[in-house]
Amino acid sequence: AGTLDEITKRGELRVAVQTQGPPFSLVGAAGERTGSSVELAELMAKEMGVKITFLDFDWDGLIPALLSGKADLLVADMTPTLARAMKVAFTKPYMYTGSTVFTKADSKFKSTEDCKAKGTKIAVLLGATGEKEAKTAFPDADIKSYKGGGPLLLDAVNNGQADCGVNDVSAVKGQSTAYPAGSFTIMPDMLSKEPLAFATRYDEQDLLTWMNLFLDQVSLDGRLQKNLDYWVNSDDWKKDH
Amino acid sequence: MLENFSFRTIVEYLPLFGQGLVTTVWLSLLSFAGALAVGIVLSAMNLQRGWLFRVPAKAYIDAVRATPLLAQLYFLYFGLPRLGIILPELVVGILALSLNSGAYVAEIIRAGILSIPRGQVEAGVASGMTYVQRMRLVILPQAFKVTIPPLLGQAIVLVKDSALLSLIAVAELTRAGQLLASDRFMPAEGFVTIAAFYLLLYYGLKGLAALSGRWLGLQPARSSI
Amino acid sequence: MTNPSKGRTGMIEFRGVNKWFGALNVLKDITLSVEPREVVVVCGPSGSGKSTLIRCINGLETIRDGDLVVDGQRLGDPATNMTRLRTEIGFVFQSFNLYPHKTALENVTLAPIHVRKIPRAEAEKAGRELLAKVGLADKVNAYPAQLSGGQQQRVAIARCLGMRPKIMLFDEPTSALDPEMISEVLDVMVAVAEEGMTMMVVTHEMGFARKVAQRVVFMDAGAIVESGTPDEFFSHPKTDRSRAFLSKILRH
Amino acid sequence: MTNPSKGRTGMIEFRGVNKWFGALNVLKDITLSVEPREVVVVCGPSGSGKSTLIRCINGLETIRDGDLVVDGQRLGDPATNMTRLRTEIGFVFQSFNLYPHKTALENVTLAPIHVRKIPRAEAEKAGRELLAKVGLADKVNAYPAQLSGGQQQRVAIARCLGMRPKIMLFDEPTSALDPEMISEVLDVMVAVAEEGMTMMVVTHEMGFARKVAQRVVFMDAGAIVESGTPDEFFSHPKTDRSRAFLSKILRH
Amino acid sequence: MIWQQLQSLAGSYPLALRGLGMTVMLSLISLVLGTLIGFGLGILRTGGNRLISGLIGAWVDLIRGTPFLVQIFLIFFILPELGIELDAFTAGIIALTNLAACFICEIVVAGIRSVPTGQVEAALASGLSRWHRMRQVVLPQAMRIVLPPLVGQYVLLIKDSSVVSAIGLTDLTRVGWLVVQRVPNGLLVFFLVGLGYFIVCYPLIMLARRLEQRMGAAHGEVQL
Ligand SMILES: Nc1ncnc2c1ncn2[C@@H]1O[C@H](COP(=O)(O)OP(=O)(O)OP(=O)(O)O)[C@@H](O)[C@H]1O
Ligand SMILES: Nc1ncnc2c1ncn2[C@@H]1O[C@H](COP(=O)(O)OP(=O)(O)OP(=O)(O)O)[C@@H](O)[C@H]1O
Ligand SMILES: [Mg+2]
Ligand SMILES: [Mg+2]
Repeated sequence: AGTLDEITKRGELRVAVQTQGPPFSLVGAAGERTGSSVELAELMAKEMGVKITFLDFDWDGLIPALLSGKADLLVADMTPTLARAMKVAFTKPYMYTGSTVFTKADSKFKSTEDCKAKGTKIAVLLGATGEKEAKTAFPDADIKSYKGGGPLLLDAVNNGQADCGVNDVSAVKGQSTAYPAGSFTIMPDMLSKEPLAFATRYDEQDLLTWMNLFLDQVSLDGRLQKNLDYWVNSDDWKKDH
Repeated sequence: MLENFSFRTIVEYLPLFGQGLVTTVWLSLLSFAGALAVGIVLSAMNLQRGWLFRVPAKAYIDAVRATPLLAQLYFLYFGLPRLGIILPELVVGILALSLNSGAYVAEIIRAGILSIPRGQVEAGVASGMTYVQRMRLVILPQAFKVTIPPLLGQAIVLVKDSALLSLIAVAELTRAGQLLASDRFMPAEGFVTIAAFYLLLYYGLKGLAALSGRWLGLQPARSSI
Repeated sequence: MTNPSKGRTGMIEFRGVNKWFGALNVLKDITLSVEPREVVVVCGPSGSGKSTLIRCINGLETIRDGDLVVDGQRLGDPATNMTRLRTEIGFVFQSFNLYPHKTALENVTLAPIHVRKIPRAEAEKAGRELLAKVGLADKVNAYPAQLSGGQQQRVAIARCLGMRPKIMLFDEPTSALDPEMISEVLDVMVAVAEEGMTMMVVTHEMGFARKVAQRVVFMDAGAIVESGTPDEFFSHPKTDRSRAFLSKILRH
Repeated sequence: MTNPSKGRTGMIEFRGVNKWFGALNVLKDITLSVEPREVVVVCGPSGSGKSTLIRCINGLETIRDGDLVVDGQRLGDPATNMTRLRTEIGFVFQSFNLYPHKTALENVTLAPIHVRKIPRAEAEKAGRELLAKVGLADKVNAYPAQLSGGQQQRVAIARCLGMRPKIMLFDEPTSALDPEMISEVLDVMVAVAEEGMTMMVVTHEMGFARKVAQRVVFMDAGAIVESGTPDEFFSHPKTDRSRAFLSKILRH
Repeated sequence: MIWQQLQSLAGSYPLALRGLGMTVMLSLISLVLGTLIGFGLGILRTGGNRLISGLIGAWVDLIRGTPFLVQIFLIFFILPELGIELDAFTAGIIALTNLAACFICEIVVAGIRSVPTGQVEAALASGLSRWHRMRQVVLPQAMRIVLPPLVGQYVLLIKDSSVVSAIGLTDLTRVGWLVVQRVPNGLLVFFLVGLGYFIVCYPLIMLARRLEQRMGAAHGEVQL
């Protein structure tokens, strides 16, 4: 019996999420779990006709949860690198984003070039692809890896503990809304263009096939675009959450 | 996760773990030195008769003991910049560990001093020593002996606590494991390796405690009842 | 070694001294004068206040009312420098209280070096002589834990003598000792007495009292009940309480 | 109270017993027999092995070679139930070792209730009687810390008697006591001896030895050097070592 | 801005309460179980059996010497590979109980060893069995030494319980992490988290100090 049979029998889709912050995965004011990825996962469960259970881990627990079979799939704003794909099976990308540089609005670092100066303190997220990219893009800089999610990067830059931050552009945009408008300068140029994808195990080929089909379907019928427009490409979600 | 356990990858990451280990060791050493300094000052304040020094010292010790190191770390890390003090992460980390462990060290020192028999104090008094002389010549040398083992116990705690500094971007031992977990998605390899290194440090410190006990001529514990 | 003091008054003068522990009146209206070079033995039942009495003399306990004048200085008087005064008074404890982290010699020289500010070399020379005097020339570098009880107590006596005190106080110096070690300590005490030291000794060793004491003081329930020469006291105790006490300690 | 045992052999029989602490031979070839109802006093200098000797009898120390037979049972024999045997042997310690968290009565009844399985009410009745016998009828509910040393040691003796032992061992029962309290404890011990208990007593109280002991055993450096009636031993000690020892403890 | 953040924080109080509840629940259950097991281990460890005592010693060392995070991972993620499937709460309880038991074992051992030899000998001499020696004589006296550090250890364990958030339990610390996503003010959020722990832990610290003073007074603590 395949994973899909199991899910049907169980009547429950178990999804591991990491609550990295808006817009992909967050906990709303009333404690409700929501975000772009979260809603997509909910949509998946609806299409499967089962109920959904979110397993909320921090970064340390996310991969073990998937690998140990505690979760069927993993929904986070995760970049499918080739190294990672040696261990888990990624779906096809459902959106493209990329890392960007941001600074405090009144900072003396005005452009990505400025940040290449020797000794610039650059905040990145531990384990995120931005960490790797910052290392290549700013070889002379002082890279600082933080744990605990994108908002803490903004906080570090805002407090002056770092000169610039490097993170996924959608995350930066989504998360900077918690600050007064114009607190940060987000550089227009991207360090990289990266896909985002969901992950599952290689022994769950049936589920992987189904998820890929799901992504095809929702992009064809516009539901994916609607989700992204609401969460990623605008601030609309702020009104409701 | 275990069936594909990859020793090869661990070996590949070993230099990184090595660096992390070195960082953990020296930042623990510095923090412990700091903790001793903080602890000595606090216990001196705590042993005063007057409330002026004793009360603040007690309050500080209680506050530190009753709250998690994580909260203390962030309190310093996010709080200091609001006062316009921007320090490198490592410094903040060492400061946080020193201030945290210092409270526990203070309690250990106080207990050590109070464990010295009353007769020792009286012998000092009777031969006309001043308070400072008594402390320096009679009480502290003896208290030192009894505090060494619990102090090394606190050092073990401190080494493990230093893992928390990975949160504020200090590249110590734990972080090396996390890197392995996130780059290669090999959490088992990452964390088991970390555990092995911490265990190594633990046995090192424990051995030191046993040795110091023997050097200082402390009685080995009775083995059975 | 001694330094007989200023004329008229006694070396130690209790005048109507009272002391309380909470509600307990442990010293009741004590009046007692000890002359220079006099040896006074204090005895009495347990809890009668003997230790408290001699601990007041060097200020290990403080008194509530009455006067206590030691070597011409009134205790409790702001003009009296207690730390100074204590250097003139040696105190030997029942439980020795040697510093366990110091050798015999270091125990003896610690206070002379740090309190009397005597140069180390000189203090050590004097210390060795004192240890030889109490029969421990070969134990100079031994730690207290390596010494028998009797040896420890002799080091403790040497430690006091090292300060060249005018007065020596002993609080049951032999009662924590094995019987065969008692005499070696008493012998040293007899020698110190014979050199003319002013001494107050709490003890039940009646042989010692007969041999060197000029006076025996019997205490009960915080008061001095009887006081006299050893002969008088042992042969003709005047009160029922002292008779009862003597019968108990001399019977076995 | 006693229960004279099986015929020929002594109640306690040491035959060629040796004991080592590491390289130290603390008991050297000890041969000694104690008859039922006999009272034996053991004396000797500190460190001579007196405590070790009597601690072997109830198995607080184990012996390396030789035979030790107590009440007909050979120690170290797998057939011997040590816990059972110990209930037949009372042991009184120098430092009393009362249970500080139990009252005098609870100290006395603990073992009878839990070991002898005597009903609580009955054990308490017997306990009160025993405490009355040692003169502490009014201290039944006092905790050890509220009792003087002499009182504590009397409770400790009552605690042993509560088990109705065949043998009582005493390890310097009075040497941690103030002088005036010694006689109250010795009086109780004399009473126990006079009821016909088999006793081995390590003590330096020579008055007690003269009064109740049938035999005095003198130990030195782990060996029994001399053994005889009290009169013989005190008046005509045979060896130099015993003479030297007696002169020290009897002098003061 | 602070005002706006405070408002936003106020909205999260049900989440915070749930987190606090989780922390208290986890701690309470595992401390009770850990105390029982810890006493058992401590008693066995001081017993005569060298093998058992050695095994317990090695286990305690292993647990004390490795990060708690790793222990919790092994229990939650690796045990399933041996066929032992646990939900996060149970796994958290097991991991914390084990940790508590190991630390408490050490405290109990120290307490038992602090009881004067004479007490044990007195009990031996009157023929009390090992169980009665422990129950009636040794443990009641060891408690004086055990209690203050035991309560102190509780405080440390309550704080250690925050590590369970790694396996997906939403305890007080985890709530802090979640809230800081929306209200990116680390200082404020973790100050409040610290306050939450303080409310739970401070009474215990006071209790430990009171116990220590009571025991100290009984021993005649001195002024210098
Ligand atoms: N620090 C104290 N606090 C309260 N009471 C005390 C203190 N020290 C002594 N006492 C009490 O004061 C009384 C006298 O004590 P002290 O030690 O002077 O007697 P003592 O004659 O030396 O007895 P012993 O022969 O037992 O040494 C006793 O009742 C004792 O309990
Ligand atoms: N547990 C032990 N380990 C090593 N040596 C010991 C131990 N107990 C006693 N000894 C040594 O054995 C010797 C005999 O000791 P024991 O206590 O039997 O002497 P004792 O005659 O009772 O002396 P005391 O009069 O001082 O009580 C001493 O040299 C002592 O140091
Ligand atoms: Mg006294
Ligand atoms: Mg002995």
